[in-house]
Amino acid sequence: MAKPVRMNLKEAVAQIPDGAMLTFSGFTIWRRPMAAVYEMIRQGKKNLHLVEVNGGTHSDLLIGAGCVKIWESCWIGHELFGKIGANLARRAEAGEVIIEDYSHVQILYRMAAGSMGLPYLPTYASMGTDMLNPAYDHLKIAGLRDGSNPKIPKKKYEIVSDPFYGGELLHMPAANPDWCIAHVQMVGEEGTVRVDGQLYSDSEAIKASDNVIIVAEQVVSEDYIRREPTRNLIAGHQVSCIVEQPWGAHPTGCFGCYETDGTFIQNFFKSTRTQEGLDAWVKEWIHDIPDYETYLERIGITRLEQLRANPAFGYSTTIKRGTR
Amino acid sequence: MAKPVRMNLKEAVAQIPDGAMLTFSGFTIWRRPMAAVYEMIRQGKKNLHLVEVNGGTHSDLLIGAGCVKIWESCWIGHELFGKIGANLARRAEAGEVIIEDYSHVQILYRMAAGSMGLPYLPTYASMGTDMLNPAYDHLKIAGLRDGSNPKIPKKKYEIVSDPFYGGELLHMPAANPDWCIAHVQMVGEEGTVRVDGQLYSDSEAIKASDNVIIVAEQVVSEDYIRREPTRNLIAGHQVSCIVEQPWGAHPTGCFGCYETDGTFIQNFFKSTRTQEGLDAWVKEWIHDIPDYETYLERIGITRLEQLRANPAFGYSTTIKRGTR
Amino acid sequence: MSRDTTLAKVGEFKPIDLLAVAAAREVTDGDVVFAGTGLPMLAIGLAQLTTAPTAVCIYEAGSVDGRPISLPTSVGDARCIYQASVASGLFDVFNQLQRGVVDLAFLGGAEVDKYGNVNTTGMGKYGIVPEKRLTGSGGNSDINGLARKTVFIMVQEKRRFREKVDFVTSPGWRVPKWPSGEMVPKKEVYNKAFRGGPEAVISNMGVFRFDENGEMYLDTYHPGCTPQQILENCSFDLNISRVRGETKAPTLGELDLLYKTIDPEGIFLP
Amino acid sequence: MSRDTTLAKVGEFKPIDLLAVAAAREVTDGDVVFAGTGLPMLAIGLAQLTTAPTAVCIYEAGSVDGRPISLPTSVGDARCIYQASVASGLFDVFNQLQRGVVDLAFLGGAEVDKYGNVNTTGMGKYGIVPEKRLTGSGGNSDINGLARKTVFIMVQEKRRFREKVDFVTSPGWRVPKWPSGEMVPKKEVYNKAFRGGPEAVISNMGVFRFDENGEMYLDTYHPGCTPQQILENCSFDLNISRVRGETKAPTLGELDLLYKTIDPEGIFLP
Repeated sequence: MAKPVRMNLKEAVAQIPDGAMLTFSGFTIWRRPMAAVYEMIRQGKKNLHLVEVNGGTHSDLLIGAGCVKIWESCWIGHELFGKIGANLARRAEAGEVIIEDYSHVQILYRMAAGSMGLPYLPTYASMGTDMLNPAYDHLKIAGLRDGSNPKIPKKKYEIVSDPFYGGELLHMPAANPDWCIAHVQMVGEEGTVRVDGQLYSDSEAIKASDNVIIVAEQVVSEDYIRREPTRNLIAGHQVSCIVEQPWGAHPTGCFGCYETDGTFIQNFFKSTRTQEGLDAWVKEWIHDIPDYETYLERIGITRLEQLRANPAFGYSTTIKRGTR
Repeated sequence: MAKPVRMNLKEAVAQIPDGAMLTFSGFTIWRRPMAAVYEMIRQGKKNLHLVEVNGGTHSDLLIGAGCVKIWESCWIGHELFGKIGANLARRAEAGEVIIEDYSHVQILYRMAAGSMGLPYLPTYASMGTDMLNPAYDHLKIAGLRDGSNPKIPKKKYEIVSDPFYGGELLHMPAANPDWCIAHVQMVGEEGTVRVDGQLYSDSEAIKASDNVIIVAEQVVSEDYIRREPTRNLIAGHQVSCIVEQPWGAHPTGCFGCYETDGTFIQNFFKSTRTQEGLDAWVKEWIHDIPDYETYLERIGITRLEQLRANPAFGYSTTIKRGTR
Repeated sequence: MSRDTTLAKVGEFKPIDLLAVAAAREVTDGDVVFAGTGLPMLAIGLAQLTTAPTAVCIYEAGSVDGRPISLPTSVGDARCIYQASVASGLFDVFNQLQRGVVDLAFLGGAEVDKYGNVNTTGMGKYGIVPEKRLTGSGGNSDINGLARKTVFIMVQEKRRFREKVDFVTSPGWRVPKWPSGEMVPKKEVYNKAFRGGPEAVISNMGVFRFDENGEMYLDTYHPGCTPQQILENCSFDLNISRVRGETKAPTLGELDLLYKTIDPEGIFLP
Repeated sequence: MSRDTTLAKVGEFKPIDLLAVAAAREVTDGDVVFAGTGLPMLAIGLAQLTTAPTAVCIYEAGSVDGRPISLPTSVGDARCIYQASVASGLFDVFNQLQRGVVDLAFLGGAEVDKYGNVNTTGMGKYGIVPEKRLTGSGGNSDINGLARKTVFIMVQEKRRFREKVDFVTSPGWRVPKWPSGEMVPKKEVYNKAFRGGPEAVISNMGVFRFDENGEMYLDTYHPGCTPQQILENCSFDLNISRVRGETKAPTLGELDLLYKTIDPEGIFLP
């Protein structure tokens, strides 16, 4: 396998075809590949099939912008800055997006199985819940579990008996997304990936995916990143291409680099609860802007510096967060 | 769960009852809890049931000394310094130890399943081999798969069909050893464990076990070890007790601290191929010595300094290793 | 360190203060606690500063036993791993949960039924075109299923305390057994993985616990509330016969810790 | 960097040199290679220094794409992770193998049969009281089962090249299907996880490959050996009809690299 190719954001995103199954790095409003999401919307991607361990601002926006047909996950929202994923809610309630619901462990285990090269993983998680209600298997109801799409398993799950120690448990089928887009702090020029702070489910998402776009705050020399291989997560042969994009997770946060921009997310949440509001937001922040550099100029250095993490802690110590 | 207790080596080892199921840190001749193994022999442990991802000098010695009844694993030897585990071979060929054979992944997955709280894990590993020959299920032949020992599953494995994507694969039952003894570079005084270098299967072995003894080169303050939580492997609530024992893995190596003592292992291998030889070795190096401090004095500071790792590389740059 | 143990009077504390304090009191020292964003962070922080100094807090994004000096706004926050024992990820901490390491968890929900089944997925008709979509399960259902004890912190309204929730996101003491969906005791579904379940529901009006049959009863009512008022804000036939009296109010010392030490910036507290 | 491409003559190289060189020539540039202790380390090192500079080497103890400047004595060695991309552990690298990432692997064995089944477990009668115990499987069987191609490096003796090995440790092209144990094509057992199998066996006398039926044939004989000698050191009916000629000898440049750059201390080389 060749070493990963270095690209710019537009080139990297252009590789993703309409209808692709996608997953992402990060957790809710942390370390999401926002720059790539903006670019996907700019390029007008359609019918994307998201399978993600959890959702957040990135997926709510992508769904609002009409790029997504199927969302398989367990949660969406903006944490403190928006209590639900209002774009997903609106689109789902209008019958425009199909939701397949899992618990956190169930969808994590789908990705973990994929990352391990297994067809499924067993788990005890969330038995006795409506995520397992056969009447709520939406992909089946939509006729999508007929085997024609190799990325959609024929069954949502199985309940099986444990022949070794007794009892019952679940088998969750593997997910192997076509593409993972991961925003990370650092990548070597030959593709070695370093993630700092909590790892979320990045390892599983990246290893499960057939193609991987790494968007990094900084591209560094391989010699440098390889001085401490115990701190690295992913080797270059597991990466398809690398992109350098500073602040590329804004408005979500990036451990050690910058804070979540709560004000920005709150404004997004408030102004995009209607489709008209979302359309206006997308026009203002994506279509009226040629690229991410212009987006960052609009955010402005003053705000970005407020968000910048203090290296002693990995987070900003100057930003105002609460009401006092 | 209480924080782990700090003990000396004799106290820690004294907790392990005869007949216990045991596992260890490390890989073949690297980072094995040798000081604890010597102490187990000194205390005369009997009928131990070893379940280990792979064996090495530590288990060959423990088996030779008559402490072990069952060995479930996939490999034993001393790498370049002794091509087989001669003590296991002799004891097995005499009908004194029962071997249950797996492949590396099969036994790793048994431990991983245990670490994940699962009753089994699926895998494609080593299908179509004699490890799965029903006639070679030695624990069953010995009548030990009757369910009376909760640590021994009723079946060695299962072959199952994949209902999601087709084909067949294996289910390997979980292993949850009673005790794991792990030798590591560093532990905090409240039990946070840091492992440096290759991780081997330490995480799986520790998390699968019901009780964990951490023997560390150095005990450090929690404040210090918590400055970089991304470099730590195990939290204190997953540890039962901690022991400080510098050079405690000798003659096996310890990344960043010291080299494998190949000469010592080679001498062990050559002089213990007979039971008489092993008995004499154990008398000389264990029973005639009151403790590990005396053992280290006998090895001597000159030899230990040759083994000491150069911090730039994590291994010794002064030791003579080959024939040239 | 001695703190002011004087009980605050009605009017001297807000409902959210009592929620945090009552939740903190559910923690036993040494517990391994799974906590989510918001009130659970206040509760575990308060418990660690008072009666449970050796409790271990795990956040599902991968923070194990962190000791934040600045309150995280969510479990993915960079603040979570300050002085943590281990910073890992979901796979590690959920495997710890499944392995049986977790003693207690704090959770929330939009609706609860009398068996402690909780809905965080959607209100009204669920289906391929849902009536009203909420956030979804997250780790709520996994944690409620596999921790030894869980404590729910919820808003008390008639439409939220229901005979039957619109979607069983999180499994209580009687749960649907699939494929039939028959409601059976949780133990029959979880078998050897059964470890317990909802221990308490703490609302802005009272503290509820579960009897031998897994049915909710009123344990204590908060200062300023009455059992009758609680009945009026509950749409199932709530058992109030076992009520022990009034919920203990926050102490001035606890309020001081909450407002000055734990959330001085006013992130979750007003 | 130009190297001396003159072929060494018989007597100018040792059998082990040819083993290392022949194995190195099996590597395609860009391959992800799983290598074990000993000769495989020499082979991958030589390949990376000559025809496969971007090949990635994985050691099963957890080293991914290390660039050692001092030859490891085993895969657990501290030297393995010098300038590695990632230092992880068995669970990560074996999962990569199972995921289909590994193109090629170098393995060894005590016995081989004509389908490439290999024994590293025991000689003679296997059972609860074995006749002669060897090391056991290690990762050999996992890697042989799931890598796209594997290359075995073995000693050529009549008792080691056998009609039937005493214990099928590592699966060749025809393997036992359990529970019956019937010998079937590997693909019937592995199904969708089938990716390939033994590509070559390199002994101290020749290079062997496998035909359409998964049966071993002689591809080339080493300088100084004849097909007839090889037949005499093989206890099954070896196909020598497809032999292409003599194995290409090591070049002086390759020998120089092996002795001066890769193993200057004489760890595996004499």
